[in-house]
Amino acid sequence: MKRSGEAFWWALFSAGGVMAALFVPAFVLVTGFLLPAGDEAVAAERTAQFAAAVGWWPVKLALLGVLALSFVHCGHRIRHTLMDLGLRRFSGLLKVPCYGGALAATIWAAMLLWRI
Amino acid sequence: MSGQYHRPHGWAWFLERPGYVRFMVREFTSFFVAGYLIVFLVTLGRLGGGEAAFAEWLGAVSGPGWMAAHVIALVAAAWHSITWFAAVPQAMPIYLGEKRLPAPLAAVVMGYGPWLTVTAVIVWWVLR
Amino acid sequence: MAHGTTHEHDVIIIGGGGAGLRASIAIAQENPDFSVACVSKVYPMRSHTVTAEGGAAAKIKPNDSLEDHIYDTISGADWLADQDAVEYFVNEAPTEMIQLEHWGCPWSREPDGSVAVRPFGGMKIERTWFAADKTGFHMLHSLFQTTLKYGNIVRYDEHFATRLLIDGNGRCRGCAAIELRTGTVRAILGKAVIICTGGAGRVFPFTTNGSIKTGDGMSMAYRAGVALKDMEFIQYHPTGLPGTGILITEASRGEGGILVNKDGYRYLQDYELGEALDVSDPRHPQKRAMELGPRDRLSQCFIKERWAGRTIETKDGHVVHLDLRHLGEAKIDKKIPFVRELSRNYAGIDPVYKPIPVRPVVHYVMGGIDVDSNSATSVPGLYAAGECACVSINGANRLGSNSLTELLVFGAQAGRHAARFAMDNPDYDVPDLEAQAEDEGARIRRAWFDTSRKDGERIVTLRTELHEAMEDGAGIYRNADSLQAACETIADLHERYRNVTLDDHTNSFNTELTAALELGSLLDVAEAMAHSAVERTESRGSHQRLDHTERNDDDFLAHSMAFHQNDGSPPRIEYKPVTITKWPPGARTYGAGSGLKKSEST
Amino acid sequence: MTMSAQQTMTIEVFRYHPETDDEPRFQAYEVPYDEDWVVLDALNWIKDHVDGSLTHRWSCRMGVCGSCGMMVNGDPKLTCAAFLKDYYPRPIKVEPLVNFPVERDLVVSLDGFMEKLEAVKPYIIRDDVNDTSGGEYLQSPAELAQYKQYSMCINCMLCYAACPVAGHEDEFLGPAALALGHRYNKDSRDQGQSERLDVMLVGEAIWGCTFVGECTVVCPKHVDPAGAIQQAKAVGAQEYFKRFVAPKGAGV
Repeated sequence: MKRSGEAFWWALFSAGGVMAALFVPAFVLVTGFLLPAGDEAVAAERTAQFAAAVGWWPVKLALLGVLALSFVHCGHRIRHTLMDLGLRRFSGLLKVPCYGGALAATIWAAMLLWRI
Repeated sequence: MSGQYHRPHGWAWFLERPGYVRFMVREFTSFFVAGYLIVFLVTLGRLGGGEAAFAEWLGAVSGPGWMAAHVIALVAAAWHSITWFAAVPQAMPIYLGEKRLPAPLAAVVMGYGPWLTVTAVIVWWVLR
Repeated sequence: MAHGTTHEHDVIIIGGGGAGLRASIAIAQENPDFSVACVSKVYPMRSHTVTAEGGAAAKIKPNDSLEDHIYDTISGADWLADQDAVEYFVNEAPTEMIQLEHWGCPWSREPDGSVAVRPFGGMKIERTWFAADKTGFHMLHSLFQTTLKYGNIVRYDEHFATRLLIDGNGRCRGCAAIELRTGTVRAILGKAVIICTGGAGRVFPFTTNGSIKTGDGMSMAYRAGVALKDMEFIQYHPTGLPGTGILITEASRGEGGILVNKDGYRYLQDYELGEALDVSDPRHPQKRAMELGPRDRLSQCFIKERWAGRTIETKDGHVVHLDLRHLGEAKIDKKIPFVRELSRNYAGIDPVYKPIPVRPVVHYVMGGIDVDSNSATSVPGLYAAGECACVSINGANRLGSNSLTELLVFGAQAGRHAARFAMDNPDYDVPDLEAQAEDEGARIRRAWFDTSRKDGERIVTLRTELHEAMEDGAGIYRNADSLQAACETIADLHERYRNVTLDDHTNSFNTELTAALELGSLLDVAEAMAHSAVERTESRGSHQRLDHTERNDDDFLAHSMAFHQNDGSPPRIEYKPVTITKWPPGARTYGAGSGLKKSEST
Repeated sequence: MTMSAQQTMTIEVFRYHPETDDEPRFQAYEVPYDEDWVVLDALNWIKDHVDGSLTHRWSCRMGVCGSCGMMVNGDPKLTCAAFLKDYYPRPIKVEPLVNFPVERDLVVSLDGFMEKLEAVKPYIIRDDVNDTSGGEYLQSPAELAQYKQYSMCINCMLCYAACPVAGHEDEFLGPAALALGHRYNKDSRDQGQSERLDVMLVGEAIWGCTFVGECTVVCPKHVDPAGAIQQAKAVGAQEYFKRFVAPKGAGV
């Protein structure tokens, strides 16, 4: 039997797990709480700050990497959770929405970052 | 005469042990993290759409519904981080000679420490 | 019992412990065309080798010598060991141990990467290889996992062998065995047979031995006409946990643990075992002295302390204390972690903070199936190795950490010789052997599945009475009366054994049936033990007679040989001279400066 | 002490006989309560004194032979290490290990496990393994420490009973077998990693594991199979990407 290609997805899953663990809580804090909070002046100042940061191309690239890996991480984990929940028979089929979704989200993210 | 007995597997196996429930909770963080990241993409999109679009978006986000959603996202994301880094010493043992770095210490060095630092730096950057 | 299909191989090994597995590999390796059957009543990794803790002896370090290992073994055996066999054993030991190292055994190591050794009781120099304090476990699993490499080793797991099959020319050609899953009696045939079924500690109530150690192989050989040799020599290990009999390894004393009585006094110094050096003295623990005296002596000292009223009374009987506290937590966790785990779980004692209560416990049967140094029995084609066999290298008292090495050396030896026999004697008559196996199935069915028989006795009743008889009659100290009483009880139990009835008359996994068959083995072995002990009117090693307290080399520098009598009468006991080559019998002294080679002989 | 004065407790035992039963049932026994007793002692007492047909495996009764694993109140346990006093006075329910076919009563089939164990090639692989002439292979204490923990497995199979993947996915080699495969991969004396990975990295053999982690929780010998499996996956991933850096056939 041939070694499975799962190693590839697992590696991305792991890297994505690290990325999501390191960054996502901070992202939630920023976009969910810090930016919307406060009066207009504060919000404007923080928005400018945020826009400046995200607009800088090294940050864009890094952000794209974090997002791409995190999406694969989620896709992989969702796929395996669904398998553990009884969809084991469809393990191959599940790759399409799970990894395909991660790929689509990554392309979307690239387009959005490009526009900033 | 019926030979070996095979016990049936219930679909609700994940309720059978507390550890399984914890496992499922951990795995389900990925649904919330994925959901949040889509919202994050929307946020980036609005940012790309100009100041007015972004301000409007922020206005919407500060509403109670979105606020609640972000609280849930924060809890899920933090739980992902906590469980992920707790497992790192198992998956990546560090040996100093014949001694293995104790798991709690390894988790702090390789996980919780960097995580809290990254979070603090990002928050500081926005707040400063 | 349904009659099963016949299975044919080249060599049949009964028993899947250390010796059986080593023999399997020896054959599989040297005769790749041979098919080796390993028949075992449990899965190999459940075999009792798994519980051995402290280590296995072999000369490996430059400060040690083969000569010293030989001398320690022979003097430890109180000169009842055959010296040619001991020499062979000691010479082969290093190679066998290195081989096992190559097969993956995780030996504890020195900083330079060489294997580490520790001292054991009765040794002039430290030579015990160890894998922390789970040496037997690691050895067994390394051997078992290595057998998985060989496609020509066919395992018959959970097959309970009940009878040896002997062809018309008197050669052993296989066994009848119950496949536990189905209850089918199978004929497993081969050109030679090796018995590696381990010891029989379960003859006694208080033992380190697991439930499987019921002497089945000894009994099978005994009933096939092979003598059981030196069966009166039963080793009590001085440090078992009260209640359960779980072993606290001798390595705990090798690492510096001390034994104290109820006054906190190191009582061994009162029994010619040397000087009680302070535990902080760099010379502690001294080899061949005090706590590193031989097992028989230490167990006897316990009884004398008990007679003197200086032991500690607990609800599980009298104990003394094994004190490890001065070793410190780090050393205990590194060198003897299993001791800590066992003490905590089964005695509720953490040896880092409290001394462990211990008492002598039946541990090892020095005697066994009579074999020569080629591991061959008197029945052509039948070999034996391991605790079930008596070569003899263990004599009247086995040196701690020789038994694991013995499994390897004589397991391999038996394998090679059985394979040679198989090559030289290839032909046998299948239908005749099949008929014997069929017969055996019918015998078992008649004896145990007769549902018309009601209100017989329970297995446990007889087993308990056997235990009492052996403990009272054939314990650490015996005399003519106690042993005679044991012989009579055993004879009576043999009678009543026919009257035992089972609750379970079904085929699949009938462990009540196997327990009944095991009880039969125990009775056979106990009979040989008690009768051999009555006849040996001297004290030597582990056989201590209160009515004959001295060693008597004139009459008893000889192996006892118990032969089974088919008419139900007591075994016939004969004697075979001990082979003495270079080490004439001497005084067995321990303590400082003891064991100084041949010069000390009386 | 008379039986009536003796404290007792109830043991409910899973009973199934392949010759007569289609479905299992539970049978309750009153056993004497002794605070030193383990569940195995109670089972042995029942077999000796009450019902000789009760069927279970055991041997060493000191937690190292791995025979007596059963479900005790739903938890996979070595019954020789599960003390009655930790349950008394509530009843104890004893069942065979889950995720295994039941042969009879508390006895499960090891066939699948043995095949999986054999599959991972749990032995030293190198050319000179049977040549002892050069003395022992050197291995530093630090090298020993790399795999020692994973060599402690007693094959009691509690980890399979705790693993939902082992229960649902036949291809999955399972915690103990994978940990042992990893144990040999990490052994400095071994040269067989590639052969083993050819088995471990196939299909769901290792990838079925979703790191539930309960194998490690129930392991009586602290082997941490869950950790071993994640490490083995990481090795597998490294090897996967190495192929692109140094493709096969591109030199040694």
